[in-house]
Amino acid sequence: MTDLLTLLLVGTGLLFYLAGSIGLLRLPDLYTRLHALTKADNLGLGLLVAGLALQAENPAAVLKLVLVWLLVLAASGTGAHLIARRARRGEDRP
Amino acid sequence: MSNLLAGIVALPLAAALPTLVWPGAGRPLTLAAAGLTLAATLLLLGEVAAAGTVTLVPGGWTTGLGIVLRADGLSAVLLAMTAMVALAATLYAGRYFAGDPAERHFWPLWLLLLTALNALFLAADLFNLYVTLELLGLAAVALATLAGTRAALEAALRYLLVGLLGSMAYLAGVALLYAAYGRLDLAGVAAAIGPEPAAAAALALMFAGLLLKTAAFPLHFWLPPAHGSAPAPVSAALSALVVKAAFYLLLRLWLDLFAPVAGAGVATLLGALGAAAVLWGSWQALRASRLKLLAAYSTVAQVGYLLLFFPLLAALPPGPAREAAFGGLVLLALTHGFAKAGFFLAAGVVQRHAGHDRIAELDGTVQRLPVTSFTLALAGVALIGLPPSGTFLAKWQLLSGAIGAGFWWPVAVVAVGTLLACAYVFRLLGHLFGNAVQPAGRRLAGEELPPLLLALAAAVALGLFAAPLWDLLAPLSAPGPRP
Amino acid sequence: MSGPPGLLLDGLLALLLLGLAAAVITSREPLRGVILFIAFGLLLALVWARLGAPDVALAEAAIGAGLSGALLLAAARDERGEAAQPSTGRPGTVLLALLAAGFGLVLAWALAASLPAADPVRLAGAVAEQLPRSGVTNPVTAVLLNFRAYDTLLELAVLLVALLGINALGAERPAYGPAPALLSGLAGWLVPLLLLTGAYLLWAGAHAPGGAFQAGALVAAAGVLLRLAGVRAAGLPAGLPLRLAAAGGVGLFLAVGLAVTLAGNAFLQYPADAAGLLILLIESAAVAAIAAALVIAFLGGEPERWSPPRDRSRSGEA
Amino acid sequence: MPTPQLIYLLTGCALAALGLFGALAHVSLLQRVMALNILGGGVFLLLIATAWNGPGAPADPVPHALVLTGIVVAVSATAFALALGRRLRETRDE
Repeated sequence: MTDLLTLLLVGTGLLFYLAGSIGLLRLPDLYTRLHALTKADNLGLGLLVAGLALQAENPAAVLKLVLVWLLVLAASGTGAHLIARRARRGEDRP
Repeated sequence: MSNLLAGIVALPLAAALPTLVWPGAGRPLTLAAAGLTLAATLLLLGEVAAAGTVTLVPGGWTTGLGIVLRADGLSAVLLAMTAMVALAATLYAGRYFAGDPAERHFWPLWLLLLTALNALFLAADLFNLYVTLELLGLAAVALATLAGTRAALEAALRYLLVGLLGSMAYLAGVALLYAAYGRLDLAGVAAAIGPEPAAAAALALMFAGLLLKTAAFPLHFWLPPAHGSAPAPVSAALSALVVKAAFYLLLRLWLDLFAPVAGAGVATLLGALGAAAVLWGSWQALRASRLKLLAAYSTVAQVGYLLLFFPLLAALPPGPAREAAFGGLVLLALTHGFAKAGFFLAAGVVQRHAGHDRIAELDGTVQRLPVTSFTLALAGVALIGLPPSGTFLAKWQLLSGAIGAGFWWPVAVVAVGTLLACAYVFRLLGHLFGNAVQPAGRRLAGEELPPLLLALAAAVALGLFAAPLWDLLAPLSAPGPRP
Repeated sequence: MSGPPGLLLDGLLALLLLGLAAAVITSREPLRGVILFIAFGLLLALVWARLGAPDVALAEAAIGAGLSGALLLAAARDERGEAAQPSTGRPGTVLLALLAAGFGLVLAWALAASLPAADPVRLAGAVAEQLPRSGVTNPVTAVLLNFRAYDTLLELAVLLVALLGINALGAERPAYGPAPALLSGLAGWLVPLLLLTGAYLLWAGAHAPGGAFQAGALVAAAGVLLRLAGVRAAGLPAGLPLRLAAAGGVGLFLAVGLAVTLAGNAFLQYPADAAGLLILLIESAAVAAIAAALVIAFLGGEPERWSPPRDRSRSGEA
Repeated sequence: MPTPQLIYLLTGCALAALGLFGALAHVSLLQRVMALNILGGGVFLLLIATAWNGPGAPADPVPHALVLTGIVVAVSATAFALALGRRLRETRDE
């Protein structure tokens, strides 16, 4: 049962990754690409982490997985913000 | 076990730290460290003369697991030469850098360069040798940048990249040897090595890397600009010591490690490169317009002479003839170390006095700088190989060995190279001792003595008192693993 | 994990590595090349983990990809606006390609001939045998800080030479402008976390993957982050403490190595019962030195704080 | 020889060759430095792949330690080369 749930969560997570990657390659401009990348990746990674947490041997491992996810959330959010900001400023300049 | 070996590495390394923490104390600390290092290397020379070889495994582990430090006659004499040249250059540098903002950077880097040289001459572990090569390469380049001119920085960058490439080729060879034989200590690998692909490939890669670092023709292109544009004491160390360290490693690996794989073909190839280097380097030195460039090209030629010994050694069976030739090779390396260091330091005096080092405009320098002009003449005698210099004895051994073994081409190369060396040295002396009157330049009292002592050592002392060298080196000339 | 799925992963990793390496080398745009290079380093870290080398994986991710990446990005930023020089099509390119291919083939030929017959134990047997006497239980730390400690001492000296060389080249880069609030905020809680993780890696190195170099790289990363967030000093102390920290890695190592000789031991031969403690002590000083060197490398020149004017006049140089 | 080892050994050889080519063929310092790092990565891969003894079995720790040392040496050289390049550019501009 747990295995099936893991499979489902990880599978869905991978789908989000796939969508994010396709978005990165196919979307027309920087902002929409960023949107695809960060949103899909954060959700995808969250699903992966949830799936793997079900397989963890002890609570400490679950905690580590969640920490990984939180760190990635903070870093990719900030990164995306900085990239977008930089790009905006670049546009403002004539 | 002798902790003296560790002490020889630890002394300059330990002194480097306070010179970087308290920059004002650089000069006295470095002088003290250089003097103590010389004392330690002389002590080691005595121990080696008595015991043959001295070893140490830091950490006290078994050979193989731990890193082996090992000194025999070859490493001991090179260490002693390094310490003497370093002490003279340190004395000189104290005056040279006085008041220069680069001074506070010079001392710690200089001591780290000496650390690297000592560590390299003592290392008997393939990977430890890689670390010492990198330490040496980075320290040498960092010192070369201290001149601060655009030409110096460009040459230093190329020197750095070439050095890194050479180290990487060497490291690739180490990886192959560890994969094949499962050891890193020289003796352990030497005991296991045979005429196999892994050994042959490692030989090719490591020799290619080291030839690049030795500036063997045609891989010498980086040397003249780097040595010619660095500050004088640094140029002296680069030409006299750093190039010699890479050559030492080449010789060490050829004798101790790769004897079963390195056939006559390898030795002939090295000899051919040497012959080309002698001719090309001497010719370029003759055409050089600047004094320091002349010295740098002369180094390319002198490395060529060292390489010329390889086919001779390969052809001679173990015995007195081979021992004589091997002693000649080491004597040539030592003499060139002293002579070239003296030459570069004297060139630095001339350059700072006149404000330039264009040979054609140095007419009559002797009237303003009699001691330094004499020093350049003495060092020139040693570079040409006139008696009683050590080079004379060394070339004599090379020639008599070559004639005895029926090798005629090295004889021809030595003859032409010596004529060319005469030409470039006397061309320089013709200008220095000319009749024109030089304008009075900067006073440089105290800077003239260290180069004079170095040149005297090369041109007189080494030629007259070299006999014990052969006793010290005799057991080493035979190829094969060492205990 | 072995068998077909494992092999698929290995093959994919290998192809990606090669593709990225080729892209880095052929890239015409500096910034693009650097980003690809960072990706290359991260993949290489995965390969190390896959080959059972977690210590190396950590170091590669933190140093090889992370800090090298930061250094290269800063350098690419300096170079912005310069015309990319054409790299291929120069005379001799074919010759160089042949030389490089020959190099690769020689390596492959030598390994193919030697590995099947080689004893796969190599030095691992000796390490396993002496591990209980090393003072630590992580064999990689035992090799680095005990069996081959002399290598590590000289390696710290290499790092010191790089630092001194960088200092000698000139002053640090101009500082970055004020950072967006979000980045400062992130730095505010990420820096303590990095320091904490660094301390953990230092401690854990004795028995698990980790150690001084990984820890030092994380502490340096905290410094880099501070600098990016607009903190000019990048967390470095000023004056004497900074110089002491830079020299302390080699200094303490050397002091311990020499002190044990007074008891009649060989250089760096720690007394068996104190080995663990001494290694931790040496590693702690090394962390500070590594972090200082790497942060200064990121600044790209001598930091203003290296010798503040007050300090400089005292040491007697005008 | 186990297949993963074979794959990674071959990759190491190829990376070393690619790195050597890049280091020699390029004029730009940045790319030369990266190429030298790739060359180093290839050599490190040979060492680590040699040390591998199959999944689950403990690997030979000595090459791991050597590569750790190598990584630190590489970053030292990279940092110094880049600083030298920066100084050289400043001298050109003057």
